[in-house]
Amino acid sequence: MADLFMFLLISAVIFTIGSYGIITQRSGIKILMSIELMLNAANINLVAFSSFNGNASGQVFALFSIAIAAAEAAIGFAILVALFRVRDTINLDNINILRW
Amino acid sequence: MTAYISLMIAIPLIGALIAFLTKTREQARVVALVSSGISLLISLIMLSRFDTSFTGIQLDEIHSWIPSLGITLSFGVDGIGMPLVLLSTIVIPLTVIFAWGETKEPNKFYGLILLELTGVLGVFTSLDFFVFYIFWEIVLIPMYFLISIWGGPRKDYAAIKFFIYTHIASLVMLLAIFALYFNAWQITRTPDFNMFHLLKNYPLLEGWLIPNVITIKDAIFIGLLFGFIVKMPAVPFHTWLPDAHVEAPTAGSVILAALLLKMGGYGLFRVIVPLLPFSDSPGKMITLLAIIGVLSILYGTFLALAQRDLKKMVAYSSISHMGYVTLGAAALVPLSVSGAMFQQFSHGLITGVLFMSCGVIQHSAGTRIIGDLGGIAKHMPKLTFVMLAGFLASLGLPGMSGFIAELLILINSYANLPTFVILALFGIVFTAGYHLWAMQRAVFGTFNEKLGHIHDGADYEIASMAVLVLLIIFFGLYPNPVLNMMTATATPLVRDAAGLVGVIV
Amino acid sequence: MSYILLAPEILLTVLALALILIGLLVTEKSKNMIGYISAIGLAASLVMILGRTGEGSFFNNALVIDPLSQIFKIIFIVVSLLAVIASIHYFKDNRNQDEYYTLILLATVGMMVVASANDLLALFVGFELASMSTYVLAGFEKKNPASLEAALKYFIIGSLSSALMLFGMSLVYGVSGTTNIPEILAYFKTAQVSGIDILAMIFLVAGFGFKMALVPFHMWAPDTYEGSPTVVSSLLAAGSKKMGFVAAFRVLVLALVAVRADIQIVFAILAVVTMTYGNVVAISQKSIKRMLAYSSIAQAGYISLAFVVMTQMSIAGGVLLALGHALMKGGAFIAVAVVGYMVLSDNKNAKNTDDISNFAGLGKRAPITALSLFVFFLALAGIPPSAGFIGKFVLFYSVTVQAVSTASTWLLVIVIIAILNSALSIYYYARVIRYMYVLPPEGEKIHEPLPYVIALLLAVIGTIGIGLYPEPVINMAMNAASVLGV
Amino acid sequence: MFSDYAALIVLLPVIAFVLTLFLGKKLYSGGALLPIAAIAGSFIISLGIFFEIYPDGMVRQSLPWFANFNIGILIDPLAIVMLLMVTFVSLLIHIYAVGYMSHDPAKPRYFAETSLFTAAMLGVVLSDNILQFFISWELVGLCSFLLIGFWYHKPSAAAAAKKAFLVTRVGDVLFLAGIVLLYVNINEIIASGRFSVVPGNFLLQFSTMFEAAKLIDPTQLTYITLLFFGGAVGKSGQFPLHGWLPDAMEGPTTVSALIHAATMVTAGVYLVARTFPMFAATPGTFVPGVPDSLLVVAYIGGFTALFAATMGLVMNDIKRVLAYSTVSQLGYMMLALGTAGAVAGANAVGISMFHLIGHAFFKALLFLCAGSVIHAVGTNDIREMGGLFGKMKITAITMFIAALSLAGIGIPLAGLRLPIFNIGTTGFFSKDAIIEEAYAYGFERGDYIPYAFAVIAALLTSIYIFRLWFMAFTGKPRSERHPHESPGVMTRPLMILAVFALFFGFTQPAFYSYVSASFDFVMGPAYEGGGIEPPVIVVLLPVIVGVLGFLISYAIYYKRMLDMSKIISSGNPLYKLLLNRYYEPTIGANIIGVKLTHDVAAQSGEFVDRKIIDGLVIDTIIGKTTFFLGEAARKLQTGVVQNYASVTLLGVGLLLILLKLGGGV
Repeated sequence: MADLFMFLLISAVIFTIGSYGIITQRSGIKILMSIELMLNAANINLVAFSSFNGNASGQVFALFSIAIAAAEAAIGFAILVALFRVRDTINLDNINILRW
Repeated sequence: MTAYISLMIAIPLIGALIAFLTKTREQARVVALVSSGISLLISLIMLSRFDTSFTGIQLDEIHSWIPSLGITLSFGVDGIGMPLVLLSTIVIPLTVIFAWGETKEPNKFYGLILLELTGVLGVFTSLDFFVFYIFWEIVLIPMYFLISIWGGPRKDYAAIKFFIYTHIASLVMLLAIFALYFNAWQITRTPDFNMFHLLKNYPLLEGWLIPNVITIKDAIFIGLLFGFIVKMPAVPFHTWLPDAHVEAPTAGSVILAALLLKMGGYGLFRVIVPLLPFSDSPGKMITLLAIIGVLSILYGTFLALAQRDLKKMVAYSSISHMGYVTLGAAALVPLSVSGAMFQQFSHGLITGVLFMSCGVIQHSAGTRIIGDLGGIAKHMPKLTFVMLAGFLASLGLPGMSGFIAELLILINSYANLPTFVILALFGIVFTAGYHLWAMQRAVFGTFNEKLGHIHDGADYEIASMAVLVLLIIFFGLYPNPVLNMMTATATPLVRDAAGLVGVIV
Repeated sequence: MSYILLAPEILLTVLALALILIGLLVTEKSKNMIGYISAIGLAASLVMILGRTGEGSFFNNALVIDPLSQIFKIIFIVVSLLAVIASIHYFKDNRNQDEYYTLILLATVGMMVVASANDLLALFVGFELASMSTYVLAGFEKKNPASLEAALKYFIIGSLSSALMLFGMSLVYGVSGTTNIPEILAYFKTAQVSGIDILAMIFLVAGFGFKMALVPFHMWAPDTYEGSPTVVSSLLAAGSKKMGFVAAFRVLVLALVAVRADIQIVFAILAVVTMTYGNVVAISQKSIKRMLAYSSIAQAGYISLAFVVMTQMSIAGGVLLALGHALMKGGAFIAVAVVGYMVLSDNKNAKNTDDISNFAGLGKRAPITALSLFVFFLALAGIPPSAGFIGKFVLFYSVTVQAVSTASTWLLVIVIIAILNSALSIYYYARVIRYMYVLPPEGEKIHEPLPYVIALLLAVIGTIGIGLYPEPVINMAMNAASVLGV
Repeated sequence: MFSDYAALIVLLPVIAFVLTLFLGKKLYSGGALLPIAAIAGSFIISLGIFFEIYPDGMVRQSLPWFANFNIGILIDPLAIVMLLMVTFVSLLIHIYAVGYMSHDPAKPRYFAETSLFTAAMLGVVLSDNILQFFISWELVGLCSFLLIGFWYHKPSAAAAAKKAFLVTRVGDVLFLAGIVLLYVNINEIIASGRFSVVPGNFLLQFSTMFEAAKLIDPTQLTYITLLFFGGAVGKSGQFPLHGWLPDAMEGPTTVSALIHAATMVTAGVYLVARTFPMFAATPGTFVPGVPDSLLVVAYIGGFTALFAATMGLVMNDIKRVLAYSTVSQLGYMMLALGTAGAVAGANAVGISMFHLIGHAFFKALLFLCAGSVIHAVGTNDIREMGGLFGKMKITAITMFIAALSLAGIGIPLAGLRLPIFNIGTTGFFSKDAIIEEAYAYGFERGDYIPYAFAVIAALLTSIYIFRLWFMAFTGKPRSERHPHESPGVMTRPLMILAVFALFFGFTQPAFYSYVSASFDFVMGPAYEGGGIEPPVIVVLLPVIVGVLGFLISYAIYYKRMLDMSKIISSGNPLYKLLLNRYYEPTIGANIIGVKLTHDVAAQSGEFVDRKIIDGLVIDTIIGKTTFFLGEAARKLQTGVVQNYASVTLLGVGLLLILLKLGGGV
């Protein structure tokens, strides 16, 4: 029971770090990393709950989400690269031609 | 089962589509005239088939549409609808003739006019609340275009104001209709949008909408009322009208004043009067109606007196005249109600002449500002003749249809609403005042040379006005053809209301 | 259980993969045919779905075929079909067409999976499949900074929300011990409500809210819709948005059960804020695509009224409005695409082609487009007879009824705000209509490309058709709503 | 058989109106012959009917109209005498107009409108119900509007026409209110079962009204009758609604003649006479035994008689003088109805109607003479006339006869207990009777004020009318024009009228008994006379003041014994007051009409409408605010993706808080 709580605590911490990163960071790469953090926080939850609930679906879920996260990251980097080609920057503060 | 009505509604619609596709002005206006003429023909046939002594719905037809919601395409006419159908089919062809010389995008112009005809006919004949609402909304669109394409300098403001203002009103009305529908459904457990069934179940409603503030019945009543009086329009929800009229082209103004405003009055008789006795506080509601009516009469009159623009003056006179309709309806006496219905009919004819006159003057003299005109009678004798006739009719001269209506309303409302009738009488002098004052300054007196060379109205313009004038006089001398059917319908309409009086009397 | 029921999904998946291979085999020139192929494929699967009778569940009850999934799948396929047909001209002679159509098809499949997801896992997978395909589609014009920026924003906010959603799902799984939605529902029916549940629900709401573009999860929408290729915008606004709704319908029912009535308040506030914000901001937009974006935010507000009063009628209304909105908004974006084509054919390197000034005299320059846009706008404004009107009609009806029968003032206030909003929306629609029909044209009459015309006419027929004969769709929607058993 | 064609009396002129209006241009002298023929026809029919029904018959025809109203014809003694007078005088005026209007290009319009005017008046006279009466009454008003504004290109004419219509309209509204009140009351007593309309009769028929009047609540009846009288005040130019009548001189003189003699103004008196039983039925709360309504009628009439006469003294426009004289004479008729009504019952009707008809003759004559003078001299200002006697004898003599009649010169032999009948002009017979009734009233009720009014007015009358005659026809010419006698078509009518102005008076006794019998069926037979033998002085006084007036004018304006110009030029306030007509136009038109109604009421309404309802509420509060919000909310969309992310996460937080507030765990 206690260790479940520990896991949840950890995941919560990681999740918070991730969201903090998203809000504060300026570089696209760092943002992507923060998002990964948040996803993995969720994965920790899933695995922890899975063992707590004593059924495997949580872990299956985690596997899926890890795979998906990977794909997501790939797409993210692809977009960033393409953007870098045309704008020579991935600093998100400058990427605001679309607004209002 | 007859199919006159659906035919009468369908033909202008088809005509409109054809008109939109036509290339030349010739084709467009001929199509418009023919198709509206056919509707007129049909409505005359209906009139001949119409049994005046029968109080209920006649010539009715019903086609299934959306069973799951209990919506049917059901049409029919009675003493409330028939005269207005007649009015529509009379006014539209005349408007087409009057606008015979339209040169700007004629195919669209005539097409939109025909669409208006479809819309108003639908409103005046639908017996299904859903269908009624659809036509009620459809009417807005052609008018929006008539104003915003052929309109004056501030047309955008006027058009959008007209659209949004009346649209909000109809949405509020829609909410009330929802409540009625739900109520009927709870009782019968069968979905049914039939107007009369919904109204029939209204008395069975109960409970508070907002506890100790307003009951459901009253809320529904006020919701419906709001939808209608904005259309009429009644003070203080009238300000869209002057703007719309000032900017709209003449044909637009004629249709707006002669037909669209009547939709509000129609709703009053079709929906409000039957519900009134059963609302939780009929006294308050009657008083409310009466106040709105008299306020519109007097306020409209004084505002008309203040106007410099002839057309704007006429617009306010419409508000004042529609006030009589509200007053007559509020009195809940058979003859006052039928008088109010007759007021709708006659105002439709009269206001047509007035707006057409404004149009001719605008077109010929290039201005409608009363102060800039003057003495145009010298150069426009024909116009002066019909215009004077129209103005006299509008100020309620005996022998013209307006007088019959106002007399019936005043003389029969007094028993229930003495105070208000006295106030209304007070307005009559000023009504005469602004009409004559405008005539004196704009038409009579010495000719204002600054106007340069001005010519009389074209023959087709004068002709269509003359026809209206003749009708005004005819119905002023012999109102029975329409008045009888109105009275026949009005009598059972107010039977439940016997003995009701306002809070202030 | 016969997998034949899944034939449409399977067909599209196979087709999607096949297209890539075809793309490798054929020459640059003949890549244009790929568009037609995928169109035919979509049409075929649409036919299958319409012809599909019977219900069933698959993969350990992870996917179900029921009326709710049916109607939403129809929506998704129709939208993709429209988008594809329009794209045939929009992406003509683009050397990456094969990937483009593959992505569209995959996105469609993803949405369809979400529509019939009966398990959080399936839901998540479908969600991500659709999202990721659309991230790429949004940035498909990879030389165009706007398009890329749109994609980036979409991606960042999107993956953030999927993170939130996943976290929420993990919590739900944690407390209920299962990922199967009916079982979760069963658990919540009995269990005591805990803070975790609420947290979970909020995360889920945030996750779906992102797709639905509810305030405050809407921020990405205007930028993305504006920046992306117009046909893609139509897919996003009309299609993937609805994915959020179907997910919400499936899952948030239990949110309702879980935390009882409180969630209603939340949705009430979300709905009101969303519709008002959308309409008010739309008024002052110069870019029509952006205006449409805000208007679809407003529409999302209306639709989410369905969650406020969780009655069968209200959900049916929500579904109807979603269906209508798919047609109207998809069509509207396509019309904008035509305008863009028109402007570019006037002047090769014209910037922001969707500026309202380009719509001047459209009635003369591109009559069919203008007329269709006119229809879509009136429908969006809820003027009868149109799909938009039917949707709003049923939706507002359900709310009013709830307000009256439970004498709840706040519901009445909400529905009044809603009607005021829909009246307000007329203002900015009418503004464009005025440009199209009142103002004089600034160029020659153009020849409207056939694919666009077909797409537009399909949308118009759908919009008006539903307005004129709503009987079947209303029944469909009622059945769909009945599935949720509220 | 004539009575079967009674409807034609009205219809003929109406038909003539339509034909003349549309075909006039092509016909001789603008189609003048059509209306003349038509009115002649009406006259003949009326005459025929008169001989059919005399002495005690009447014609009643009636058809249902709309709702519960009817249209119908009622020809009783009261109506038939009016019919004869109207058709006859109007006929003469039309003939005269052929000459008078010969130079006017718009002749067709003129004759069409006068024809309609006559028709409307005949409609008033023939009506058998108050509604039809009112409708015709309104049409009379319309025609007066059209005819006064006949020369519409003259701003003054257009203004006068408007004023005439509006001022009478005030009266009409009161009248209408009276009808409303009557209708309601009758319905009420019907509802309460105390009264029911005789089968075949209709709700607003006079016969029904009179029967109902006996049952209606007396105070209500007073209101009703007073409202009716309000209408009469408007139409008959009684104080305070007299202002339009002098201005109505803007129309052609023939029109003035029609308005003042045959049609229009007499309608008011006729209304009171027609509904006399109702007036008589009102309770007497102020002076015992005097019905309140009649008291009001008497006082208003008496005061108007005097009030108008004072203004007649100083007017320089020949037609204005006559106009005020009309107002004053109408005052006499009202006075007669009031006072005699109080003491002699229905005889009042006879007395008043006799003066009305006599007045119609000599006033028509006066106007036509004036017209002939204006025709010749080309001005209305009597200061520019003078010395016309030699040049236009017929006009001068006939006008002098009319003046005598107006001044009521005669020898009351019978009044002096001599076994001979009185000798004198028509005016003498009719006016003396009125003054004597006023005295009788004073004698019986101890209230001599009306009598005083009457006598003083008589003096002034004689002064101003002879002033007019002397200034116009005697002395040396004060303008260098070369006037000539008018053509025969104009002078013949003058002569005919002159005959009537002189000798019509001798029909007095027969007339009284005949006309007064009109209401026997309601009020029972009226008892004879004033009930008292007035002392000799009373009998003589009217004649004495008449002669006195003549002498004064003779002295001042013929012998020039004292120079009027001094008094005038010295600008004394009294003169100013009179010349400015007691500032009635200023008060009426400027202050009430323009200042109060337009500038204050209407403009403030305009302000409320445009600035508050529209400007403030709709445009500013609703419109502007929305736009402002839009712009503001728009700026939230910064375009920086972190902010978006922050907002999203913020949203999550907010939802949490909301749910806590929402009462969750």
